[in-house]
Amino acid sequence: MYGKGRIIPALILFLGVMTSPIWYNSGEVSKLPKPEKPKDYKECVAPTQFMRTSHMVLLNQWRDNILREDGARTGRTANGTEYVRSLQNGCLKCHSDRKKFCDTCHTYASVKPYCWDCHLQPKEAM
Amino acid sequence: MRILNPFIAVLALIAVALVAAQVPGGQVLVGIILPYLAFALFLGGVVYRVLQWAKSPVPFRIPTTCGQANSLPWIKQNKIDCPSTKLGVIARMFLEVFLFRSLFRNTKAEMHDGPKLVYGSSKFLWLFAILFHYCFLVIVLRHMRLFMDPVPGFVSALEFGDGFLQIGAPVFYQTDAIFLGAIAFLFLRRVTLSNIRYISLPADYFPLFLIFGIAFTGILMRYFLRVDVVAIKQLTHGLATFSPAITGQIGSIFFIHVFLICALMIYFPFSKLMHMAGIFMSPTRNMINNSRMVRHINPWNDPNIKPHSYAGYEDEFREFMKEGGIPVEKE
Amino acid sequence: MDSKRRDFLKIAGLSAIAGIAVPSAFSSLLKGEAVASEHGAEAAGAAVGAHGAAAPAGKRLGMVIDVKKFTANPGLAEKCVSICHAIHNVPDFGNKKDEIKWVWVDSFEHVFPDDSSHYKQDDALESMPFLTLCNHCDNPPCVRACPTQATFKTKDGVIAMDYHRCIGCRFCMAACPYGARSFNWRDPRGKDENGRPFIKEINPKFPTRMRGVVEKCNFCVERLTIGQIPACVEVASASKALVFGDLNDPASEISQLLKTTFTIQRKPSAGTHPSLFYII
Amino acid sequence: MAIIKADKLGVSVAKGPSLMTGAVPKKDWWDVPAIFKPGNYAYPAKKEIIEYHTQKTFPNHPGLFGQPRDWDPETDDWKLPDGWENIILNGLKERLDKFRSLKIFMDCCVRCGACADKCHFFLGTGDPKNMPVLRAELLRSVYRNDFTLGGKILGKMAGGRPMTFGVLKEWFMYYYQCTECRRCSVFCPYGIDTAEITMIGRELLHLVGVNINWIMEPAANSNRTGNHMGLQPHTFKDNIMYLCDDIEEITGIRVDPTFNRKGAEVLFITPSADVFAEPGIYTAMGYLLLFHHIGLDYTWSTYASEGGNFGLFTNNEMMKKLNGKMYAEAKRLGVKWILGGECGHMWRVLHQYMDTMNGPADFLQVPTSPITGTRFDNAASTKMVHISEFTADLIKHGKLKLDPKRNDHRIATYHDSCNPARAMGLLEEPRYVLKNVCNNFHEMPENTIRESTFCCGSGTGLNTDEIMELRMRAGLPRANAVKYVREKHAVNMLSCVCAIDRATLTSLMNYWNPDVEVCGVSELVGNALVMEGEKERETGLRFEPLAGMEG
Amino acid sequence: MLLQELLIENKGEILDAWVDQVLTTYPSDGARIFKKEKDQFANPVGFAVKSSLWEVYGLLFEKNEVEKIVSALEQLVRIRAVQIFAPSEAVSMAYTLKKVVKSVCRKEKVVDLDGWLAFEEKADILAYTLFDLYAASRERLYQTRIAEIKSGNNITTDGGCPSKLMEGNSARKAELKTINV
Repeated sequence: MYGKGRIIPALILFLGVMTSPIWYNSGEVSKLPKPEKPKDYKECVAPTQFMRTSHMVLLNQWRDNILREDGARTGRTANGTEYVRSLQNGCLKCHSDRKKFCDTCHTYASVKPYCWDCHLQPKEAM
Repeated sequence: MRILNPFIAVLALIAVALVAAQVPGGQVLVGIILPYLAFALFLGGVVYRVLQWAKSPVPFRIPTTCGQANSLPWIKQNKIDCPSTKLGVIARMFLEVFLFRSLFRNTKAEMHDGPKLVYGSSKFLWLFAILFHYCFLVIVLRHMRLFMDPVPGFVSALEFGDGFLQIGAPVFYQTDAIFLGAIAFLFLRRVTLSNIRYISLPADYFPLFLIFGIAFTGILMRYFLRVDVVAIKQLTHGLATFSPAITGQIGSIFFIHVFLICALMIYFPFSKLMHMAGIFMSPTRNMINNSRMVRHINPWNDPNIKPHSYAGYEDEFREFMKEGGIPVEKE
Repeated sequence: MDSKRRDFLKIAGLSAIAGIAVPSAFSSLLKGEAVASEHGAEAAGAAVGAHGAAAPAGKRLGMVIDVKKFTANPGLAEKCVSICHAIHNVPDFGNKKDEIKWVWVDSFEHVFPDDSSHYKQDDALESMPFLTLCNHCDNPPCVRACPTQATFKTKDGVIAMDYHRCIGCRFCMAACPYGARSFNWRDPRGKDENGRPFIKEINPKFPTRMRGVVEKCNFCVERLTIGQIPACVEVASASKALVFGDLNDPASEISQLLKTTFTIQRKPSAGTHPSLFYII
Repeated sequence: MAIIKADKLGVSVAKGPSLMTGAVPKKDWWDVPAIFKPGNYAYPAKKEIIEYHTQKTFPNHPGLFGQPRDWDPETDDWKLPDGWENIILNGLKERLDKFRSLKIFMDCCVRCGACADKCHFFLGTGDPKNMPVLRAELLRSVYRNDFTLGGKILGKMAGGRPMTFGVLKEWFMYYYQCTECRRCSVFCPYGIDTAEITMIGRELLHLVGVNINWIMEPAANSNRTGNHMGLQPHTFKDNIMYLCDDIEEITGIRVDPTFNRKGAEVLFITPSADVFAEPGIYTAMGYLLLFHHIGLDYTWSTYASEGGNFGLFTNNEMMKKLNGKMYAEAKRLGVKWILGGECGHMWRVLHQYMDTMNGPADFLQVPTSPITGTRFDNAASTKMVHISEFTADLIKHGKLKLDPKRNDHRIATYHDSCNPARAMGLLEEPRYVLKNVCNNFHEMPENTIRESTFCCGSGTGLNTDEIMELRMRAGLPRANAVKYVREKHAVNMLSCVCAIDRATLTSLMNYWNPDVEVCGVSELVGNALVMEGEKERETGLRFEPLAGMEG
Repeated sequence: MLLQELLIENKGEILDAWVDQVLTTYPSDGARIFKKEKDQFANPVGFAVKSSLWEVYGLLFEKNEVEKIVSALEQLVRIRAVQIFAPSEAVSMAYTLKKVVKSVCRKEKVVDLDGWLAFEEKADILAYTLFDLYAASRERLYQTRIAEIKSGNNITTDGGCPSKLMEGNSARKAELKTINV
């Protein structure tokens, strides 16, 4: 083998970079996020699995529907409970603690929503 | 056929993944066993190929000099394109690897009225090649959020920068669009330019289709079909911590995505994609142009090859030399 | 972080917009909006001085501002402003340059610069408090200027904004002839040098804005949908200084009032067809 | 003679090989056979020449040049040795183990096509297999088939091809339609150098006895007589003495060069074409005048009388063997350092191979100009200096008395010869010299000079007249660039620092730009040198009248 | 309709057919790509043919500047003279043009004897010019060859370049001169 002096370190560097997630985690299995569910309410506006994957789409739909298409401000769940189609005045009614609900998963998956740039949470101190 | 066959191959891969995601145990196979296997083959394959290259010596110092060499002190040397020091080579390699300097230099020959051949600068290949590669890099780095916990700052920063325009929810990444655009350009270029089409092989289309498939399924997964990111991170992070588990509901699209990535990783070391490592080892680029200053050693230099000896020469022509008044060794 | 994004967009605005504006203009063409606005322009040419000449179709919310009644009730105008700004979380940055205003009080020459010569003789005008706000024009130039359709006209004729979409290019501000739009140069949720928050008391039911977006009066659409009238109108209801209603409904109070009373509008020559009318 | 109907005219000719007319065929490239016709290939080496090489040049390296025989490329019987496919494959394996460059160049190409329109052969012929990527693919396909996992499993799907006679024919055609000029390598994102591939391709062809005479015979001559022209010592000397006579006639000065003189300070080696062939001889007159002017203590050698190295066009063994004479002679004569004349591929060998192959030259000293005292540290190890570096240094120090007006009848441009430009980095020195000896100098268009220079189209032993048409096609890009400056600046002199260029550009200009002449830079130096005690000059070194000096 | 009008009105059609047919003289494989190729570069030769023929057509039938056709054709013929063509094939463009114009005449039912005679005269000028240029190019090529030999560049042995001595194209047939080894 020729050029060992440069090739071997380069290969080690390559392997190191490629496997860096393994070293970074150093085998520690992190805890799964456990969002705190509202105690007083049993039912969300849509099934849990749908909310897990698509809540952001729903929020966007509400916004466009209400603002631009003059859609209804309220909706009904499968069981007929009325709810307000609004993040600030609807969702946060039940999920009143953003940190314990939203942020658990969002931090885990490193998704930074920009909702909170404008919208307010009940408990948030300015 | 050169285009169709690789296309069918990629479709077949997708079909296999789709089936595998449905059958019992298939998800474990595609989601856990295959990624480990593919990653091991990728790493092992790349290292193996590089070591194979390294087994051969670089017998001669053959840099391509693209500028004025180091010569008389008052002549301005092009220290990067014709480096005479290690530092120059590092600069040259840096520009080559990170900015695709040689492609940037690209010109296009055109026949103009006359007819006259003219040469204009042609930067499109460079532009799309660099967009393609950098988008690929950003996308790969962004995916680190699924493999690392807590997510490192640079990954978040990258994600933020990439979602700068804040279009849609989940936020739309510019790199996704640019990446698809660049792949499309590289593909269309191969198909529409007759001489490029002529030189292209199935091995050129296959990775393009494969990478397109990966990007496409990824975009589909993020923006349209939607999957449970937390469940996915549990699996991917599990992979990185050797404790993988498939618990949540993960859509088939994810398994197609993963399957194609595995295919790419396995294909990588055995294909032209090895240019990733090869670019560092190209002797015309990574050598110092100092062969007149420092002797370069060729390990297989054959000392038995000697020139036709002067003695033999003189023996043959001695009489002529003497007649011509040229000094000889033996009278 | 996000404010940096807006800053960037502010700088890169022109170039980015050039790309977006064309398709958005194109799509509005497709939807027939351009036809509507052309029609509006024609109507504007034909109907200068004739208020609300547009053909009645659907709802068109409007407001009559009786300046005399404000003169008669000193402090009323200021009340209107403060209630509006309080419920909409409008920040007070403490200086004129950065000022954010949805509703404000101004002098006659500022509100009616074209017409000042006609009324110059009437000294009383000088001291009258002219309450003014977004005109919610029937032919809104700001909507046409917006490259991202963040500003749009609702079915009821309200010129509304979707702050999510605003990229802070401020084309709408340039387009608005009434200065009814303000730009957040600073973070509305921030504090001044003395640690005083720009929004004194946050209304938790209404979102704030962020740095780098434009904002303006929304005719209290959030109140209208739950059956309330705009906050300012509610404040002035006792004195009937503000009359709010559907201009397209001949039976509405506002329509009746407009039929019987002489009103003027701001810059009618601009052809924007404001929905605000002043009784002087 | 039968009367031909008018519409038969123009289509009456048998279907020629499409590639040679510049067509892109619709068939896949591997389905288009190479067809040899008179004029599209150079003649194979004569049996005697190969016998000479196997018996005399390399008696201890059997098999290097295959079986000596007479054969005809146009037939389908090339009289290849039995099992020639294995000879090639074994040869390829050996070379893969010897050259990392080959392995990397085989593996890394992504067929991006950046090189496609960089090759003068492609631009001139339009033949797609002259795109560097396909030229390499001819070898690469065989490599993939037999040396890569993908090729072994997938075969044709992975772009592999078994080594067949058809492939061999393609190799012979296209590795002798590449002048190893390295222009493609400049633009390749991985620095893939087709020259390297062509060199390996030619080495492999040699193993089965496929070669061309125009390389093998000069190589034989170089080995035996010291120079490729086969000039024997006395002829070599006589020729130079004729040039001295001419110099005396023109300048009134008698220069007196020495030959094989021991104890000289400098050994001067230049391509032998400079001693024998037009217009190289004028360049040689330039050297003679220059050395006389500065009183250099130098000697010519009849034993190492060739700068050019036809081994570069053959194989590594031959290159080393022919090159070895330079150091051997320098050692025998006891000179301090070696000065090299104007030559292209000679300098590629001297710069990139000589020291590695035949060094270290520790019996020599770091070259120091005896006139200016400049130490040429850039040649500290090879101890060999380029005449342009040497002359530029003299001019810079004001050691030459020059009258550039004597070149006023020349409007010059400069052709960067491929090898000094792209394998050495010699770009500014000749330009500096030119600008000092010549009042009218104009550059050709930017993308055709310096590292982007276009080859003359006849390098690497392809300067033989049986392929004259091919050479004219290959030189078209260079001729076009000259045409441009000829029309724009009335350029009438194409200067260069390469012996092959001087020979072949002359023909190229003759065909495409008839009123442009070709010269070495040193000829213009010789013209401009004001010699001590000279008579009034009325003509240049070509006996051509000087502008404004007629009387 | 007069032929002259036809030549101008149907210029595009005629030229396309002409270029097409001239390129068809390239053996079948190549012609297809040439015709399709829009990119000026991808085939320099194909483009050279096209641009030259368009220019010539304009000079002959539109501007009546017959004297300029030499310069319009020079480079094209020079290229064709070093490609592998039989002489008749290399200069066949004038006849191809006649053929094309004839078929267009037939299609458009144009009968115009005077016009045809005038056209034919021009086409003949084209043919002569092509022939002259071709002959001149070949002559120049051979002069170049001779000059090269005279200059000494070809001499590789003391007996002159042996490859020169080879008759025909085969080394086997060559009369070989043994060099003294």
